[in-house]
Amino acid sequence: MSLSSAVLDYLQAQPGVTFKRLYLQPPTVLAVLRRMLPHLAKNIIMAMLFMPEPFLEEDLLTWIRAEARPQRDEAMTVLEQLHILTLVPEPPTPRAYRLNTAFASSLRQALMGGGSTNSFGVPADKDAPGPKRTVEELDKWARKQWEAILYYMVGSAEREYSREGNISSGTRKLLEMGEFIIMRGGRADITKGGFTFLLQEANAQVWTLLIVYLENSESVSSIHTKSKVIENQSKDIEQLQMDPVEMLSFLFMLGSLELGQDYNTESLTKTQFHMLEDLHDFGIVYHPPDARGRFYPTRLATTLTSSDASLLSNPNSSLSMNSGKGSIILETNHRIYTYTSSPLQIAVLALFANLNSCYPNLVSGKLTKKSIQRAVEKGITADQIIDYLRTHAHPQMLKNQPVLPPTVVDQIRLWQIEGDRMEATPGFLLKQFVNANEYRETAQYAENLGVLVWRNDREHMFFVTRIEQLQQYLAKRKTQAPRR
Amino acid sequence: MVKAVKGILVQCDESIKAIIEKIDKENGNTFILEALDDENLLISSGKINELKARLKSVLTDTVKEHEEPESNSDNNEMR
Amino acid sequence: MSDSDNEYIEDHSSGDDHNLNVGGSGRAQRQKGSGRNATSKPGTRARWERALRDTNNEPNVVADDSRLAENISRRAEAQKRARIRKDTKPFQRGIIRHMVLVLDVSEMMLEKDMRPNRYRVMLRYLEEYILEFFEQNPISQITVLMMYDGRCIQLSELSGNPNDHINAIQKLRDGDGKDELPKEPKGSPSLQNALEMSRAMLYHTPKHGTREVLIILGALLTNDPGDIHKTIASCVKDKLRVSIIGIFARMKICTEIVSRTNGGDESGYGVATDDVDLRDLLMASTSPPAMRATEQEDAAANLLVMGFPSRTEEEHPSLCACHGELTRGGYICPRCKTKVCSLPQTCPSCQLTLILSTHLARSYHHLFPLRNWLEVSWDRVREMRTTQCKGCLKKFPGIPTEDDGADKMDGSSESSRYECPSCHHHFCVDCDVFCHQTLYNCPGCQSGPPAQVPASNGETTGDPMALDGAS
Amino acid sequence: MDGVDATVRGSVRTSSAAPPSLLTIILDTNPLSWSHLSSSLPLSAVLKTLLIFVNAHLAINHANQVAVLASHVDNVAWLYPTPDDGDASKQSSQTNGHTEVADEHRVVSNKYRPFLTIEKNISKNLRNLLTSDIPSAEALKSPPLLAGALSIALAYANLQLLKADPMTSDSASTGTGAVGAADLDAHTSALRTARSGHQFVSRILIVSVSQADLSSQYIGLMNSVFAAQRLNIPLDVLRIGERTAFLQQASDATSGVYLTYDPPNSTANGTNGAATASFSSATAGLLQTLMQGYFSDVAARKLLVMPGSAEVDFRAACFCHGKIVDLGGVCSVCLSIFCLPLEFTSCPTCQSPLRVPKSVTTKPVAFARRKKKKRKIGDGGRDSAAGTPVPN
Repeated sequence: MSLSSAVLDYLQAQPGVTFKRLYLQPPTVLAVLRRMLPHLAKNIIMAMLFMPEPFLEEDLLTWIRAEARPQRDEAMTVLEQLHILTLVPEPPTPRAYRLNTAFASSLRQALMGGGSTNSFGVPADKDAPGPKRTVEELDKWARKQWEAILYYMVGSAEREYSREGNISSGTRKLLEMGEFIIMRGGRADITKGGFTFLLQEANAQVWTLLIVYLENSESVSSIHTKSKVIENQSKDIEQLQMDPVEMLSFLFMLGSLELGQDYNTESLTKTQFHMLEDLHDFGIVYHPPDARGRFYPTRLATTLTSSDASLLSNPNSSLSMNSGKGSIILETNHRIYTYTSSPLQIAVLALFANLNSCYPNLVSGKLTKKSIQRAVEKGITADQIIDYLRTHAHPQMLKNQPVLPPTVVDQIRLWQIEGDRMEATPGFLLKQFVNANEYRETAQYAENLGVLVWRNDREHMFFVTRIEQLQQYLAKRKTQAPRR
Repeated sequence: MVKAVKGILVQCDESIKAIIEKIDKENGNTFILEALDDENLLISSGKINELKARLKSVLTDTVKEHEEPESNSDNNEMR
Repeated sequence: MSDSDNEYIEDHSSGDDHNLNVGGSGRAQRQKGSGRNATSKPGTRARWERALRDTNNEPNVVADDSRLAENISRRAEAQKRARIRKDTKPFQRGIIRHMVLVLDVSEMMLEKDMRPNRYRVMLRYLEEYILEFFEQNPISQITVLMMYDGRCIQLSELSGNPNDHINAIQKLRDGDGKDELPKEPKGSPSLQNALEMSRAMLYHTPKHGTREVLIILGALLTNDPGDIHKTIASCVKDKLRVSIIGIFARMKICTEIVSRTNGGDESGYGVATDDVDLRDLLMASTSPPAMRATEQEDAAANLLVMGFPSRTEEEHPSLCACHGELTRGGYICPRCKTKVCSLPQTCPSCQLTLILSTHLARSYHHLFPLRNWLEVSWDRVREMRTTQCKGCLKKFPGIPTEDDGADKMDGSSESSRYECPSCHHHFCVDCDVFCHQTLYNCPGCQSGPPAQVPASNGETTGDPMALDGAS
Repeated sequence: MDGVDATVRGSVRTSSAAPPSLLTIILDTNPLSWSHLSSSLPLSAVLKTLLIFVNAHLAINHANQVAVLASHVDNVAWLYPTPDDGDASKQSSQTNGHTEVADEHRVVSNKYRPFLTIEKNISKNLRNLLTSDIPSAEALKSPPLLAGALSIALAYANLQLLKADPMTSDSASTGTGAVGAADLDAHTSALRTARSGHQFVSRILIVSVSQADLSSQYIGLMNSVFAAQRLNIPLDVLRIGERTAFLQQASDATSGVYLTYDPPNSTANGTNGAATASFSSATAGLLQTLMQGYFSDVAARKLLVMPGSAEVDFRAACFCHGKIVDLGGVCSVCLSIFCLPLEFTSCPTCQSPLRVPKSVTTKPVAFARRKKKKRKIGDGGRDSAAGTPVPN
């Protein structure tokens, strides 16, 4: 979940104009549809896509079952936040929903074909010079580059794995800016965010890094060029303004490209061409040094817009970054066995487990109170550990329901909260409601949104994690109130 | 008019709440914005880490934990 | 309708007594189809002995590692197929069944050799059994009795509604709040009482249906008030067919009951050695039993008149004739236009049996079973040149360049292909299992003419189906 | 310490992560039926619409899959995925595909590649199918091989289901004795699919146009329906033209969607939105029907009110004439359904002599009087020849 919500958060923070421009590109629309929307929202969009008239709110409400109210609210909220759906509240006619026109026409274009936007990438000429790269080569490249980044981060925690030098200074700066590492006296130290990052799935990691990249696009570009200046001796890139819309469109386009096919760089804008270098460093694309006019998307790129479920169910499509993905066996006696020889995965495991023996293809260890609390002190949460164990569970473990032994899961949580006798949730307290009705309905709305943490019905106050939608809701309430 | 207060909701049991209140009192009432009920407090946003650290030190001082041998008594101790 | 469904070509030499496997361990044939040919005296060998023999006779050959994976997958295939290899001769079967289910609720059921104990295990499987029974026999009826403390007590009335029986069993398990039902098994069972009561229950059932008794017996004794042999004789007279599922050991009297009420056939007496076995034995009895020649004469086919009502919806609620409740929709009896709210049932007004045609259709696969598919040799593959499964398009392994003399494994095909004897299409093992256990259709027979041996020159046109021979 | 809650550990993913889903489309390709429709709704337009529908299905989830089957006049053909032609032609098609890609350089850059591949495959295979053999006029009148197409579609769906479920595929490879084998039991397979419902879902859409009645395939069809029910696969039916009782029963039994679509005359009102201007109104209507009525998969259907009417025609076909009956005789041995009055003395299916209740064959006066009373309850004037089947 963390990944799509990361992208979602980023997108939601964008102004409406950005959306308008983003939605002009069919691949972007396709990616947004596929990656960021709840299942119900996808169905709503498809039902409305070829509807000649706006969808009456009343019809929409009858179409969705009453029991599915929470899902409906979730879907509608996301759709409105991404500016895909707008309510048309013309007073004489009944209220109706309308799809964003740019979104709709791009999606129709994506489904039906046509147009001449070259938005799905222009394949390079077959006769272009230079050797072709096979899928295996690309996989190798992607893995090498990406693991270098991970090694760098793990290495900063565990000295013996330290392998600096493999990654470019731009990437290093980026990691620092994303607060995954902190430079202390020339030494990189991994942060809490860094641990979170490490324990994510590969696809989530890529997105997390890319979001940081997008957020810091201006500064990144300058940093990167500074490091490049020496090599390229070109000054004009320095003035380049990275346009986030173009960057996003490019990323989404990468997600719709075909693995093993080389694409022409001619149709790319300046920003996008420039991004190619950075993405090359991450291992997301391969830009052959001997053929600058072409690039290959790697598996990291082509799976950008696939969801976690698909990666799980289709092992061929996912690039298993840690060569021993799906190799952990956890027993009820807290012993842990992992079939792996990857130093990276061993290093990650060592973050929270007490490893005691290592064989050519197997490490074994134990989760102990000490090891877990050590991890907690570093800023790793119990949930992250549990998630990591679950996503990397051995196929034999997947047969169990639940996958991990519940006793161990509970114990990990207990160990975490042991030192920590309180639970802190940042957010907002809402109080002083005008009347009981207002309180009740607003609280109900917050609960449906899933932001409600605590409520006190007697005192008429409640606590929420996020407030933006509630503000809108309250504002809407106020305008509607006189009419009622 | 509805009022929204930005802060951090702290959910804990009553004994911990008492300790937090004590810490708050000793530090010039800078932590707690509002005591919501017996198990919930609203803490001002920037103070949570400091509060956690102080709470921990109070707890380690007061609660004597019984040492366990690391090897084979992993989960019995906590229950 | 295609030929594999309704025609049967006699291809066994063993003749008509084919399904009556005489001998002790009863359902060995069903359990281990492969063991049937191998053992010299199939039934008499006890299960544990057989297992011992199997391990002893296994020659200690140093395996070629390269073929290990292949052998494992071959073995998996054989295991899958072992479960479907049942007789596909279309016997006349008793589709309309009247079944008395007798449970042992004696103190022997408290034995803990199954976890948590035999009684709980039995109750757990029974719910599943009842659902499956009505799934397979939608127009049949069940009543549940229990043998408790020497007595025989009725738990549910003879009815065709699975929920009645499941509720009764749940009550038995959880208690009904009152003290009418025992909480724990107690005393000893009485087979005589159970048989007498079953006889009474089935006395009024029509002749065209079967009269069956299924006893689950955990105890190794029966505590009877009178001469059980007399009861057996009257059961035979009333044409009851008794099957018994014992737990862990056989009893002479049970063999006698089963054998006499089933015309000398003892295969209805099965003994479960563990809980999986118990479940298998229970589930085996959900298939309708084959009719015997003698019964057939008596139970000449009756023509039953049935109504196939359509579902309607009304704007205003009206009373249904069956429960007297207000409903907005229901089924209208085609003869008298009475509205009922669920099917199947008898029209409360004109007594017509109302049923969905789909209920009848559920039983068709018992009557028109799908013939077993044959293992395909490499020679046959060279002839047909099939490359993928007709059903699911799974790729078959290619033809080996030379005969590598792979070990033959009983029950699986060396080429991983299975051929339907009617349409000659080739299928993978998953489709084989699926078609015989769930679908009961042959996708090949249903979808066009049978496969032909492709033209020998090997030139194919652009037609993608050409090699499948379907065009 | 009460932060640990048993409910937390069960929830692996949030609800928004929908399971991958397989959409199988069975297209009735009887040329005769389509030629009747050619003025209002030609096959090519329907195909185009279906392709958009397929693309939309693929668009919403990276892992979604599609299979398309044609139930043709005398065979069932795969439209997608394309079956192998054996080694020689497979190679040629591969190289073929490559050159084509190079040729259609410009098209490729404007269309998502997976969409393009599927579209090409489907139209190529359909073209091959329609041009390869011209069936006889008699064959054209025969019903489409729906039972066969359904059987194949279910076999395919079953395989995908097995693939998606790590538990079964694993137990198959290790083969762990009795317990593993017990898992493969038919009943547990049904339970298993119910349980693994959140991992992979599947549905089948039947686009039916032919008028010919399906009663000759009754058993095959019904077996397929029950198999679909067990696998938890809804059978959606889009009927173009008149209603058919069996398809409606099929979709009702599997809780699928059954809708009839009547193509409006091509001269009808021009309600086309701007987007669908290139379509005739018939296709636009069809597209909207597909997108709203049939788009949701099993996961989404739990949240939506699906279209369909509660009125279902449950009448059966008699085995003797293929007539649709609502009141019929049933052989107690083989459950064959016959229309009344009966024309034979022994069951034509199982050859057992049929003992017909007297009330069916003759009209006893005494019974008739009693009947009269009952008629007051019903609406009266119906055929009173059929008597009550009194058991014993």
